[in-house]
Amino acid sequence: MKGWALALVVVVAATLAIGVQGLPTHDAPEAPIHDHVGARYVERGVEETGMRNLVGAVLLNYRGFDTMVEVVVIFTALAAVLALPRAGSVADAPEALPVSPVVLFVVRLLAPFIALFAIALLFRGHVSPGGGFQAGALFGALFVALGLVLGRRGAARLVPERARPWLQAAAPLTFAAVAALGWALTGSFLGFPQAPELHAVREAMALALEVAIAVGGGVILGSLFQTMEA
Amino acid sequence: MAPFGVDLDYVAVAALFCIGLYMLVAKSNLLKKLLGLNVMETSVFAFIVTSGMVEGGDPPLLVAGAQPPFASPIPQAMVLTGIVVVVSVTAVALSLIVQIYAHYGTLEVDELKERP
Amino acid sequence: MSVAWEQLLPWAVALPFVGAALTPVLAARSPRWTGPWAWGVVLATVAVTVGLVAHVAEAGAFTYAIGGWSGAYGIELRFDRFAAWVLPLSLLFAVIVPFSWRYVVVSLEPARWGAFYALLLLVMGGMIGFSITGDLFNLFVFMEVTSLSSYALVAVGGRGVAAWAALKYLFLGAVASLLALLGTALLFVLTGSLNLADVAARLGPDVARGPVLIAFAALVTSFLVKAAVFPLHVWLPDAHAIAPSPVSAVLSGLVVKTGIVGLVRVVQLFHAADAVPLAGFHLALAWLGAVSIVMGAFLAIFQDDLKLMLAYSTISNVGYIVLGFGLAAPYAAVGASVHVVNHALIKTTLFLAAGALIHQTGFRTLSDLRGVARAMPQTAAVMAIGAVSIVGLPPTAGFLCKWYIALGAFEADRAPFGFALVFGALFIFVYYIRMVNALYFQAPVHARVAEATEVPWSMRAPLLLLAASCLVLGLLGGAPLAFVEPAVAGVLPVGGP
Amino acid sequence: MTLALDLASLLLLAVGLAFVAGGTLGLVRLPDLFSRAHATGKCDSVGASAILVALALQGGFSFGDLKLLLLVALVLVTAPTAAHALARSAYRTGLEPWRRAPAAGWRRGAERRDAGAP
Amino acid sequence: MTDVLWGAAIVLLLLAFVCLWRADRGPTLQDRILAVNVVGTKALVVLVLLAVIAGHDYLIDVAIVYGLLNFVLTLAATRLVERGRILSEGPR
Amino acid sequence: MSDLFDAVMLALLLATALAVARARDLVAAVVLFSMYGLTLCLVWQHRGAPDVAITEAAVGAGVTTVLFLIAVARTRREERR
Amino acid sequence: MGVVDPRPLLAPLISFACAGLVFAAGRNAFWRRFWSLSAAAVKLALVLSMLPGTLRGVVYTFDVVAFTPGIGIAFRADAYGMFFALVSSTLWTLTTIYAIGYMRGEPDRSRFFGFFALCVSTTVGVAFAENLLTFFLFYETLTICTYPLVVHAETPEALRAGRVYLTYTLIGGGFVLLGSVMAFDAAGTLTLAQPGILPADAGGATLATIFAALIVGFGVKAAIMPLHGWLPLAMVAPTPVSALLHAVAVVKVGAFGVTRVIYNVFGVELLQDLGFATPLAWLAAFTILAGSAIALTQDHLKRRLAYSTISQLSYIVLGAALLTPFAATAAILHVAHQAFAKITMFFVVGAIQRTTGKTRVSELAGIGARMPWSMAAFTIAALSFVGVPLFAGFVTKWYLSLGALQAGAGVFVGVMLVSSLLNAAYWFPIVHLAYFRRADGGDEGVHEAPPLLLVPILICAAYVLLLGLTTQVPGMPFSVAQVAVERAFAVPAVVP
Repeated sequence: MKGWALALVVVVAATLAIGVQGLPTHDAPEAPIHDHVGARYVERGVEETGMRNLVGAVLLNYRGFDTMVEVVVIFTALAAVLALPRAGSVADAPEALPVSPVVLFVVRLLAPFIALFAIALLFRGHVSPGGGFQAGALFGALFVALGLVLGRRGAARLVPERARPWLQAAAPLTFAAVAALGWALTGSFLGFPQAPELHAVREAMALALEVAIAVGGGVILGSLFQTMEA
Repeated sequence: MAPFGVDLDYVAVAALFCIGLYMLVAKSNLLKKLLGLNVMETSVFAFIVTSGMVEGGDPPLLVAGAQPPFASPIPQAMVLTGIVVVVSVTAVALSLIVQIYAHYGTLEVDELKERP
Repeated sequence: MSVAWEQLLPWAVALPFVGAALTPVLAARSPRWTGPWAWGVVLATVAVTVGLVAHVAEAGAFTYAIGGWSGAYGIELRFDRFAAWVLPLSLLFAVIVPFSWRYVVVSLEPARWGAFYALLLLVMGGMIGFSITGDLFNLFVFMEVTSLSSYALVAVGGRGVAAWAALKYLFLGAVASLLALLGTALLFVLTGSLNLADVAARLGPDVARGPVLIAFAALVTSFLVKAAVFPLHVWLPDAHAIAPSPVSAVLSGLVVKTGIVGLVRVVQLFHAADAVPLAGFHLALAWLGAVSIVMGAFLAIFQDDLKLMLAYSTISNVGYIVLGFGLAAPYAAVGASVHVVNHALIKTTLFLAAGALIHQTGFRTLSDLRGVARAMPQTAAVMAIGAVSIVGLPPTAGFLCKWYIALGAFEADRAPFGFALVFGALFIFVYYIRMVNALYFQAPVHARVAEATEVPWSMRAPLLLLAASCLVLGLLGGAPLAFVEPAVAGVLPVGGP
Repeated sequence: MTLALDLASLLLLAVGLAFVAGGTLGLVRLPDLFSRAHATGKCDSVGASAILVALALQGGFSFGDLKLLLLVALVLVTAPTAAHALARSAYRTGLEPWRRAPAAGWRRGAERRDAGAP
Repeated sequence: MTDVLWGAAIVLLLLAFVCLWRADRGPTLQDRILAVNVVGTKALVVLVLLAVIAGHDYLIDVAIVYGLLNFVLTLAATRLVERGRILSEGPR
Repeated sequence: MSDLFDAVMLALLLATALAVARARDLVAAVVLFSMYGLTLCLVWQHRGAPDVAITEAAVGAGVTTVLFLIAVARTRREERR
Repeated sequence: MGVVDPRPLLAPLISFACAGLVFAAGRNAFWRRFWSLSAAAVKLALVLSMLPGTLRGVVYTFDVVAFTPGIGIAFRADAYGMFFALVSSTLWTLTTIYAIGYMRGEPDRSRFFGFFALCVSTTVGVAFAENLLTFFLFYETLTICTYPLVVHAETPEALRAGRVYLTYTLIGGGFVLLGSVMAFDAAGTLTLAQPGILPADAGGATLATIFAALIVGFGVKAAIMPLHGWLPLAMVAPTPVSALLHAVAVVKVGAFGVTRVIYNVFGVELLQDLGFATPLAWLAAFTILAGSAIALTQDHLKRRLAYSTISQLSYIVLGAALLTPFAATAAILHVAHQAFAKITMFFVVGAIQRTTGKTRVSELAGIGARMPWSMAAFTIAALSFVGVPLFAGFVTKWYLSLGALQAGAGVFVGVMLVSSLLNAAYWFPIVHLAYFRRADGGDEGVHEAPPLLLVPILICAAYVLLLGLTTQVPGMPFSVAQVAVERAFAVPAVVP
């Protein structure tokens, strides 16, 4: 088996090495990456989308459809994990080793800070790096940290049982709502209004998406940890 | 950065791709294979972001003090989406692996092939 | 009124996704209504696609800029006659979902109903999105949605064994998607844009040859794996045989076709850009198709498990489609495009019928299912009609496509492929006759088979509807053929490679 | 005034690097986990904070300094805790701390380690 | 001045190599986790160095996230090694 | 100087990837993978992509590693020693 | 001139619908019989209603659907199509009556009658096919519908016969598909309306392949040696099935196909230049003689009939292959003559088997006394086959010989004579045994065939006589053949 693998890797390496020869170096400003679509986003990005963080602008505005499908992908992952049969409850090892008090104290100290920082990342997403996914992932990490402290059932209580399916579906639903709103306002699906007087609406729509992605992503990640661990 | 005719970054990316591929194909443990898959996928993302980078350029954030040339925002948006895709696929793969272990009691491919 | 339909294009994708997102919410509240809810969402999507297809039939291919950013500056959806396959796709879902109600109630715990139907809707949405998008990266992401939900759907039924088959499918599928992403990235580096039309326009002769070839090879290999063409088909048999029957119908009939749609999009892209020697590629594709036909049929002959046999025959029928496109002749392309749809119809009929038989008798292999026709006449009749149509005998849907592909073979004066195609079909006939003989003309071995009762109406109605459409499409197959004709010019270099 | 600040930050930077190097050396050379955790926990947190403070002293931007100080606090809290948690879990799961063999004289680290230290 | 910072960053990376050696060789699991944690703090400092060199102070957020994650990961890994489960049963 | 830094960083990345490949024991592989993920965050930062760096750290390394750890907990129990 | 008229489409369509209703009738005997009979009657009525028009030279066409330019499903009731439809619909009515009597008490009758009706409706479809695609569509449907009838008994040898039957016919189908596809590629159209659509400059090799593919494809069903293997095996099916399918429907569709290829796909002039027809003629001649010779050796009654069919069919192929007007007339006529004579014999054999259980020639001693009417019909049919004047068979052999002379190939007249002698050699012993030998006891309870079986036998025998005598009377099959020859083959009218 090992021989085959090496042979395959060598072949792939060779093709990549030969193939890569003609690639235009990325540094040159006139390289196609920088002068075509990228250049336009850089020049007119801020005024067209109202976001200084161009990556956020591309993610939500120019290529918003990608992110909508992206959010559906992560929802699919959750639906997939939930659809699979339960793999039998794992015998719980005895609680011989409680979490050390020092760790408990530090985690309790840090937990609010993580939450706060995640929210900061979220709301400053259009000015500095950050945004929906990152905040969602931080909420996931927070869930794990709290899991150490509050225990599995404790952490589960963070997300109320009845609201859980709604929260899990928050991101795709919000996207559809914002898309419908955009359609109503600008006549095209997921269209953000350009008119100066509607800038506030545009910010609100973008923020709604960011929050939805963060909350949706965070809850989905939490549920994933929960389902996998159970 | 092309000391000997070929971008060092692209060579590193190709090397990473090959390491990941080797792990996916050669390792007999399913978890190791999955790690290999993740390494492969991140290597492609490395290629995408590197292709959008400008030597010494600022990140695409037009705040005060940022001056051109900027790194292109599109590859970064692609990679952001890609990373989330990779995580989703890994989550599903891991839950499948847990199922397989619960049924077969092993994660080694050769042992799996013997059992029905 | 016609303008309104154009606006609905993104909703053809958004509807199933929103429906899928809401399914778990509904399932938590009242599990019993999850099935009908999923069906409702599917029917709504059918309505939208009907409007879209009517519009494209009347006004030809049209594009829709998402968010108002047209051309390469945003994501553009493109609905051409080839993408019109989303209508039969949704119609088939409208038949498969009610069929799976019974299966879900019997074999899944209520907690998982919501997730199962959500996955079905996601697969549908993913495929529709995949077929109508005009953006390379968007293509990749939609393919991920489709594949991810397919991996899970394979593993929903069984225990560890199904998970192992699903994992094999996942590994190969993930590598294929990665190759597609690599191809997209290379094309992006070379042209600076992700829009299919724009990339084709900018892939001029001055672009470096090496990376273009690698991008082309990566994209083509990726879609060949997804379409399960012969050398890259290893993941398909186990996955489709172990999956529950409604899921195997979806996988074998529809998900495999996304690979073909992807292949066509790539050929369209590189054909417009003529940056790659397409002649050699078309011949190679034709050879691949021919080999798939023979090997798929050959492997199927030795299978006793009913669903495994049907899975192998999928490989062989995909071979037909790939051969059709490989011949690069207008008639062959028309035949192949229509065969995409009617193999989906036929394979769904066969898998659902097989599912009904297995569901009632509990046996999976042909030797156990002997003589089931007496106990379940209608399901066996559907099975027989399915068998006849997959071999491509006249009164059924399969015949006309094979006729056109054979014609294409001679039109592109590649006679040997014509012969291979016609007598390849006879290969397929061997194992389908074995099936019909087993069901009809052999005495039942097990008591449970002899006294099996007919399936309830929620399963029988879809079966009879499918069998009828197999026959009707055969006789009045004109509509799809005539519909696809103008689109073919765009797909392939007209008049030979 | 700026010269003094630059000199101070350079000095701090060097001190910080020295501490970090010391921690790494400890990680490599020390015989068992507990001593390593002990070394890195201390040296790294001090070294890292020193470097961070050095950077804060650099140019005059103020808002960034706040973040840097926040980061220093973060490092000072997390690094030792991590080391503690690791050492505790190792001890509680039965890892024997290394003891010097009473009679044996000083031997080069490698032989002693192979001789039986975990 | 930036050359000094680059130098510091490179030194830190080389130290990280050494830690990687320990992570690879480390007899016990906890050694590996420790080595990874140590590399984490070094990388955090390098991140800050890069931020200072580039001159944008929003880049420090990356370092903060990095620090938090590194800590949580180390705790989770320790928990797993210790008790075979990550999310504990909770206080009695 | 920045090119040298780039070279060393990439070398570290490759070395970590090799370490993950070489790792005999599963938890070690997963832990090393988390180090690989975090080093990658460094790479993104140097490439002028802070957004991606944060995501890679949080999602790529954070979530993926925890998922792997949970999976290891559920399967290779005796791998703990 | 073409008249657009839905009747050519309605004929097959209605009988398909009735076949569906027969299936739906299920266990209910009355409805099953009612729908079978009504299907036959409706079809016969429709075909007859078009007869006067055809005699005046009117051609009824109806285009159902056109897929892409030049390819589609369309119907065209020209004279030759009408002739064949007439024969098959009359016989279908008679056989249904016979089958109702014969199948009393057999299991799975609804399946039997359903597929029975399906098969015969496809023969009408074949008769009225306007182009090769429609022709091929019904040609293959026929294969599928006959398979369940062949394996009706569900015994192991029935299954084996079914498998052999399917292998032959589907491979044949494959060849027809290839031939028609290549023909379209060369000609650009598939229509069977003109006397020959293939361009002469289409390259010798392609034309040869097309000819070979189509002739082999149709030859399988026309049971030309060496493609005849399946026919004797298929005798295992119940007698009405063997009677209708293997004496009339299935084999005639093959022969009909061969003639369509020769006269409408290639055309007489092209074939004369290319010279492909002569080898076919020799092959047909060989089949005639070999078929008759093997028939001599067969003791099993049904096998003897099978081999006799194989040789008789080649008369039609020979007639077509000679490419002369007389031979063409003979070929068309023989479709009817052979059908009526052979079906009479099958009915009689069925009746004998049903009443006395005897299936071997040697056991037929003294049967004439017991079943006088049946044996009389059998004798009439035998005389017709031998070619005794005043009987149908003679007319065919007479025109065939004239055609052979016209084509300057006298040797085939010799073949006619030898085959007549051979026919006599294997039919007359049966007649002799039946009438001039005492039954050596053991068959007291035997009596004449029940009315349901006897009536169709007598009607067929009467037809055989009628065909023989009324060559000149207008409105009879002979005149339809005349029109067919003039219209379909654009050959100067034949003055007898």
